[in-house]
Amino acid sequence: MTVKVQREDFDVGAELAAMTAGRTSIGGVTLFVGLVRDMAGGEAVSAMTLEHYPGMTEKQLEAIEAEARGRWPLDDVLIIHRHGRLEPGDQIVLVATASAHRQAAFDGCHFLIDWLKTKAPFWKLEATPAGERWVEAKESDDEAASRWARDA
Amino acid sequence: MTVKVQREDFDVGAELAAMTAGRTSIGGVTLFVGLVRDMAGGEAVSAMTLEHYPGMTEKQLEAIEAEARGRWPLDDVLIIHRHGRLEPGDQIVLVATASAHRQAAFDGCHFLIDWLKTKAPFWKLEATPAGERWVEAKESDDEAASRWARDA
Amino acid sequence: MKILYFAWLRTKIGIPSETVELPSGVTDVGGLVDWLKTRSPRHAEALANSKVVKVAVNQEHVPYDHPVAATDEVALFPPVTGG
Amino acid sequence: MKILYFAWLRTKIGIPSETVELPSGVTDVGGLVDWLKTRSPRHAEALANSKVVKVAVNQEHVPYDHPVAATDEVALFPPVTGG
Repeated sequence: MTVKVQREDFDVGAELAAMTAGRTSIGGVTLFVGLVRDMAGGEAVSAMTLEHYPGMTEKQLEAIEAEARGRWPLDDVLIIHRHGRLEPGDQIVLVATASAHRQAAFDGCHFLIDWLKTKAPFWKLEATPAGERWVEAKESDDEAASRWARDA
Repeated sequence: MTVKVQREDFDVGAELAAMTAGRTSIGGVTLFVGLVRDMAGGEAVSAMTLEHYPGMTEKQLEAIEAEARGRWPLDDVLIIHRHGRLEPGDQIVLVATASAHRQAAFDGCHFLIDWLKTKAPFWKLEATPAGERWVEAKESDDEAASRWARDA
Repeated sequence: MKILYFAWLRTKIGIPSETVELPSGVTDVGGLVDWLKTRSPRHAEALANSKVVKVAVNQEHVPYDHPVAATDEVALFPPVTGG
Repeated sequence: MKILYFAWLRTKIGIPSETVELPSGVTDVGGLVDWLKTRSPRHAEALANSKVVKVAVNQEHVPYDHPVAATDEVALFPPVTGG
């Protein structure tokens, strides 16, 4: 149950090993690693700067992590989200969910990354050949997150 | 596009780095790491031996990997499956799918691990306090795999 | 009252934060945003379209009719774009 | 013809593989399995329940009416349990 918002890169293998060491009730871990792409909206991107709201970001990530644990039987959850200036190929985000059962690990991880990609308080500034531009919120991302809405 | 069936353990961080190095069109990688649990069917398990059919196993894994690439826009797929004697906490299987889009990476990875856990030609011998026993195929696993059946 | 600006609100207004004296009569977020617009032409331009100005009070997202008090930390930012 | 046994078929029969001379009259998988049962009591017991004896010919899963030929590699195994 760990949330980190940091400038530094992360080591997926080391994080996975730390999560599973000595915990033999875990049957599987689903991980998602988000990377900076060299293209966005059909345009070349040479760098991306992620701005966040220190304090609020961590609070929101901790709240959504708790929600995931409430919805699926997860032995552990790890979220690492970077901020600052990143270049194509750089790691942005890691979500890892451990469970006795793979379906729970998949659903929990998928839910978290859909939320992170749409609702997490980050703002992206992309550097393109035409200059720097702030990225606007996307409809398609909202749709991805909305599929996790609970039935009333 | 790699399939490995091997006795040796694998290094998830190194495999991920090799998959993504210099490939800046990849927006995300979904990974699933399967681990040996200390319990199965309510009984303690001290070790598990995975037997396979060398040649046929690789052929089938390559076929399902090709099917996943046909169904989702995946930039790369990696499957590593171990055989031989494994103990609780040991890594059994790694599936990693890279894509420009996270939904494709998730669906491809989920499809592959459901197939691997149910249809891959492996047989499990579990060591329990009551002795060694060959694991029988489970209904629930068949259901997990059947949800990927294509509509006619 | 501490006001924080993020993303293009920060770059348009030109400062990441400012401390203001809450004028009497300003009791909710909507009133606060309207009053902030009067502080400079840059404020006015940045805050012109309230559809794209989201507000958090004490690090919680709130609607424009949410009350504000002098001790609140108020953040203004565009819709989040996620990670 | 090369016959391979896996998992509990292997341990029940006691050998991982054997090379047999395909008798005339055996033309399909069902006939082959029936004939293999006659090779020893262990074969008979291991192969008694055809529901749990799956067959691959030349590394492809096949039904019991699939033809077999002298040069085939035939594998017999329980339902797979996955990884």
